[in-house]
Amino acid sequence: MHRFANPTRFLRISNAVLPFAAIGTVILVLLGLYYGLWNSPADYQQGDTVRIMYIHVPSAYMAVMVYGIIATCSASLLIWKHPLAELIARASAPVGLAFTFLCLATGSIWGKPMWGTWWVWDARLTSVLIMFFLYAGYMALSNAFDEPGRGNKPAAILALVGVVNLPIIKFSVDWWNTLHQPASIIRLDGPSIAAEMLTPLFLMMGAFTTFYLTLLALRLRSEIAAARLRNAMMTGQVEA
Amino acid sequence: MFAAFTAMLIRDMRMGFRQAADLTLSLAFFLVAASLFPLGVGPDPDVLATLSAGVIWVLALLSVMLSLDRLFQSDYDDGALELMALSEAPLFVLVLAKALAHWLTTGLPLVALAPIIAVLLNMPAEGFATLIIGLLLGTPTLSLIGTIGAALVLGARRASLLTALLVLPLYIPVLIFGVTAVDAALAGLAVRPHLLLMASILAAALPLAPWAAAAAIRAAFQ
Amino acid sequence: MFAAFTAMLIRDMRMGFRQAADLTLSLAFFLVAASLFPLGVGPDPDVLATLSAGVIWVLALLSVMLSLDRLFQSDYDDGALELMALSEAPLFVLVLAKALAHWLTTGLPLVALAPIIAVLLNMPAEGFATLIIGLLLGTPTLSLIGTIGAALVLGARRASLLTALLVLPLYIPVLIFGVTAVDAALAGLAVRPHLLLMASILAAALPLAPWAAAAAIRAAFQ
Amino acid sequence: MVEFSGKELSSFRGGRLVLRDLSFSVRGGEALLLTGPNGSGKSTLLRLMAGLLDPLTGTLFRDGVDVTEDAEAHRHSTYYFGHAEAIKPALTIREDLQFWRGLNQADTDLEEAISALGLSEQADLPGRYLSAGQRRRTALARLMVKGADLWLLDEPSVGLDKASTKLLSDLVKRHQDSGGMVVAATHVDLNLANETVLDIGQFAVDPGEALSFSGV
Amino acid sequence: MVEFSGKELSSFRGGRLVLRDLSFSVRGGEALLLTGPNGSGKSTLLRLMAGLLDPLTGTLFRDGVDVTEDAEAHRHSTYYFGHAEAIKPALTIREDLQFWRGLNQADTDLEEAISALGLSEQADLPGRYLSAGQRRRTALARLMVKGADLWLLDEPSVGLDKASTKLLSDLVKRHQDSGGMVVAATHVDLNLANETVLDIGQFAVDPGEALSFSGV
Ligand code: HEM
Ligand SMILES: Nc1ncnc2c1ncn2[C@@H]1O[C@H](COP(=O)(O)OP(=O)(O)OP(=O)(O)O)[C@@H](O)[C@H]1O
Ligand SMILES: Nc1ncnc2c1ncn2[C@@H]1O[C@H](COP(=O)(O)OP(=O)(O)OP(=O)(O)O)[C@@H](O)[C@H]1O
Ligand SMILES: [Mg+2]
Ligand SMILES: [Mg+2]
Repeated sequence: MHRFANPTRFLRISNAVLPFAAIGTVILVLLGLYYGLWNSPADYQQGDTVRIMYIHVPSAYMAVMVYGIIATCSASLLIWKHPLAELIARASAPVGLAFTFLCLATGSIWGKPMWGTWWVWDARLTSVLIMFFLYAGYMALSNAFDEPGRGNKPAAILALVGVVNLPIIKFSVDWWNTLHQPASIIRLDGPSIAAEMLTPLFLMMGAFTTFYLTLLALRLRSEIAAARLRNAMMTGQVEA
Repeated sequence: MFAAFTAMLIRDMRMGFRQAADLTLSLAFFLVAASLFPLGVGPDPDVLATLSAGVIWVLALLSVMLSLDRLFQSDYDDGALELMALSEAPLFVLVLAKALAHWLTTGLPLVALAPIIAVLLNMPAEGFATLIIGLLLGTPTLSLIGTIGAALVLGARRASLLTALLVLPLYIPVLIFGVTAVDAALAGLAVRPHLLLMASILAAALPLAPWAAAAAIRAAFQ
Repeated sequence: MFAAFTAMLIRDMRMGFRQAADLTLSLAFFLVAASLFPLGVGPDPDVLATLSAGVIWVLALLSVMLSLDRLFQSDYDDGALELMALSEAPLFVLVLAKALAHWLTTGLPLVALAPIIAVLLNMPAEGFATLIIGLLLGTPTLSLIGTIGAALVLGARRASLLTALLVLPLYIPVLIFGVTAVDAALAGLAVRPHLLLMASILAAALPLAPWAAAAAIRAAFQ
Repeated sequence: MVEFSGKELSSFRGGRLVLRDLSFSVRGGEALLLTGPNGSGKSTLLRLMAGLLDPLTGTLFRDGVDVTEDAEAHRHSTYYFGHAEAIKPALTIREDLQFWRGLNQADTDLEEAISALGLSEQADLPGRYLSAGQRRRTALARLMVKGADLWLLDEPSVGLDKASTKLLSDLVKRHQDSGGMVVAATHVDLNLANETVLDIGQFAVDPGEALSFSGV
Repeated sequence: MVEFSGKELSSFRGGRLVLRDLSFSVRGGEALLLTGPNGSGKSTLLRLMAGLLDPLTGTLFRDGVDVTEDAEAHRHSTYYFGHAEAIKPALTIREDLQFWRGLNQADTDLEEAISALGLSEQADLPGRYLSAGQRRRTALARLMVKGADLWLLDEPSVGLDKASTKLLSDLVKRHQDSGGMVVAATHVDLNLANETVLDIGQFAVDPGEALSFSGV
């Protein structure tokens, strides 16, 4: 009856992770800001606006990654009915939505000086916008039912449908000639960015990741508490 | 299997035509909404021309979306959907048939109306062919993707709004390629790549959408 | 009488909005639908500005039509409408309450969100006031006229369908005045005439629409 | 002494004549049972009585006066309980009853009505979660939140368990004792007090013959 | 000899436990009657059996094998007759039956099914014009256009007149004689052949107790 698999072990793990993640976030952010704002050159053509990159790129990566996590969890929920998958997915959604928004915001702030406009409807930007709507739809759908767990399956299906969007986001810059930067970090022939820029970039990426882990652990606590309560009552009844 | 498909198709078409209310409403929306834009933009024909493709496509999207709840809702309410899920025919096939019926009663009429609107928004004649072909390739995709949205919201609060929220983002690629194709035609550029992209989206939606919709329907009985 | 009115209002509102979260749903819906237009016609700010009024009024029409069928149909199908017609309260009053509930759940959210959308479509600030007032005057009319159409299709006989379609053109003047009013404001012309016209349409619809709808409902039971 | 009666009623439905020259009469405290095979016209007659349908020919009288003269008054003092239960998936039983009470400007005690029909546990469940019988009982509870002296019940006992059926007949009895009138269509025995049976079958136009009308 | 059985079934609905540790078994030719007060869980159990609901715990077996192993096959050989009749206002009875026959790839003679349920006169009436019993009978006629060896009937006799009720029990008898299995929920006596009664009431979680959940 692993639908009621008591997630204590998982909870213990996440509780163990929590402090490290939290502290790690603080340290990495401080380091990242230091390198990003002081200890890195201004771009030879972009000037200081390039520093937006240290927020923009990590948030973009996180937005994409978190969606990937949600999709994976959704799959395992539909196939193996794994209870934790459902919890993780639901806990991740708002965080992912926030990262996507951050990516869009920083992006358009950066776009103003670079492209002379807040927004262009090119493939990269549009596909990210779609992801933003998908996040929103996912959350709306999973809360749209009167019955507690009823929204999980539909939401999971939606998340899987939305996966087709990920490759578009990732490769849009290569498939279509867009205003947007082509991949300059994850490349077969190695990064094409000045090393001094890479350091803060990676620091910030680390910071964002640990930040996500922190939020996840916190949210899971409450989610699991609620689920536990429900399960305890149900199983209690079943055995009674 | 094929028998089931045709049975489903015939039945939905029959019902569509007999209680044509919502069917015609979505078409009426298309016309009424389109007639608003010449006003807003003012008489300048060139401005209108540049907009026409976009306006037509957006309105097509919206009016298809207007008729989505017709897909499963009533069958869900009166228990027919349960019986379908329990029938010999795979739900997948039935969803496909429903999508086809929906397209024949919604998408196709839109394609037929499009030229009228195009003239209304004085789109240059070079664009027509591409517009029509684009709609012919695009609207079936809209119906297919629509089945997912319509199935996901069964039993939900404010279903119609939710459907829109879920479906419209997924419609965006169709919209973009449809419009760019027409613009390319107007600019005298090659349209085949755009149309091929739309065709491939349709090809992808054909198996995926019914599968997802069927899964969603089963979930709705819980 | 008034008790019945409020009872009806509360009940329909309850069914419309089960909780506050549903308002954010409306927001999301309007944002998605609105963002389709720039996707379609391109990001050019000037173009969008010229379209903005039309777009917002199309959204108004859309949101009204999205929920119209739900206005009477479900109550008709499950027998609630009969009981209402047999209740102590005059049907006229109940229709009025339903129309108000419909407006509060569809029209009003749009009015509240219109400024945001207007900004996104960078409509010049001079247009805002007129847009809002226009929506405040126009969307109730749309809901009221909608009741007639929704009531006429209940019988689902051919004739009633046609008459229901005849209702749709009644929307057009409201929409046209709504759009032209904003354009006038942007062009720095007088807007009062347009708004007065809209107000008078509303004044006319307020008594007529519920009366017609009530008659249509009684006919639907035959 | 109140009375509700009808003379030479005929009804034309779905392109065919359903009832022909039917007359009836109920007095305060009496119950009129409509019986007859499926499709014989019981529901049709009840809808005529409720004023939802206009008869093709014939008239309905309240205490001798044509009801069409004051349709309002007739509606106010009539409760029609049809095949459809009008349960809203989204509304809880309590919300539903509140609504109908408001609509009928009655001031009945809801809790009383709810407990009278044994719905106390479900009172706050949305209609979506109700079982067939619970839906039916909710519809019956509405009888109590509208003070009407004429009850028109269309197969009221359908879907009810034994306890609730008993409960129903008690309800009806109480209504009769307080001088109310009842007309009920049924296929099963409802064992009400001083009931007179009216077999619709004899007024029904047998479909074979009726089909010839459908050309009309 | 076919058999359909379930072990320790429990079901969780609307935020509360409805059935607990229920087991049953039907053999070919047998009929299992589900009785119990409203809201005790009869329909829920039937929906579990049909595979429309997943049980919270427990398993269903066909001839000893878990039905979830071949859900398709189970569905194909099961007919579920619920509270909802799935009658379309716009479709005539004949069109409706044609549709369901096509869906189930059966090749039954429609006219036979139609006349067997005494619907010959209404066969070409749109569903909108059907009386309660006629709707019910149309739904029953679908039994005959799907060849299933397990029938799940939820209060099948509701709304039927005496003749049709008789007709129903004949239908069921014929099905049983040909080795079919029947599970029927009912509040009235259906007098079927070799029937065993299963009182759901005893497995139902009494709402008072159950309500404590709905908070979750
Ligand atoms: C709203 C507008 C924008 C959006 C939605 C957006 C979105 C994204 C996304 C999703 C990524 C990560 C792609 C991946 O995961 O590989 C990314 C990366 C990046 N973006 Fe943006 N972006 C926007 C504007 C800009 C602007 C204006 C610039 C600078 C001119 C910019 C420069 C970059 C760079 C340098 C990267 C890293 C490229 C890589 O190494 O993959 N972005 N952006
Ligand atoms: N809305 C309608 N429009 C047209 N004809 C109808 C309508 N409803 C019923 N009929 C026809 O009128 C006849 C009588 O229907 P009615 O519902 O009164 O029968 P009934 O006695 O209530 O049967 P049951 O016992 O099945 O409820 C039926 O033959 C039916 O075909
Ligand atoms: N769709 C649903 N969602 C949640 N709970 C439900 C649902 N349907 C029924 N219930 C609850 O489950 C319980 C059992 O319902 P069920 O319909 O099985 O009862 P039943 O035995 O069929 O009663 P009846 O004789 O009235 O049909 C009821 O108390 C009801 O509140
Ligand atoms: Mg009847
Ligand atoms: Mg039941």
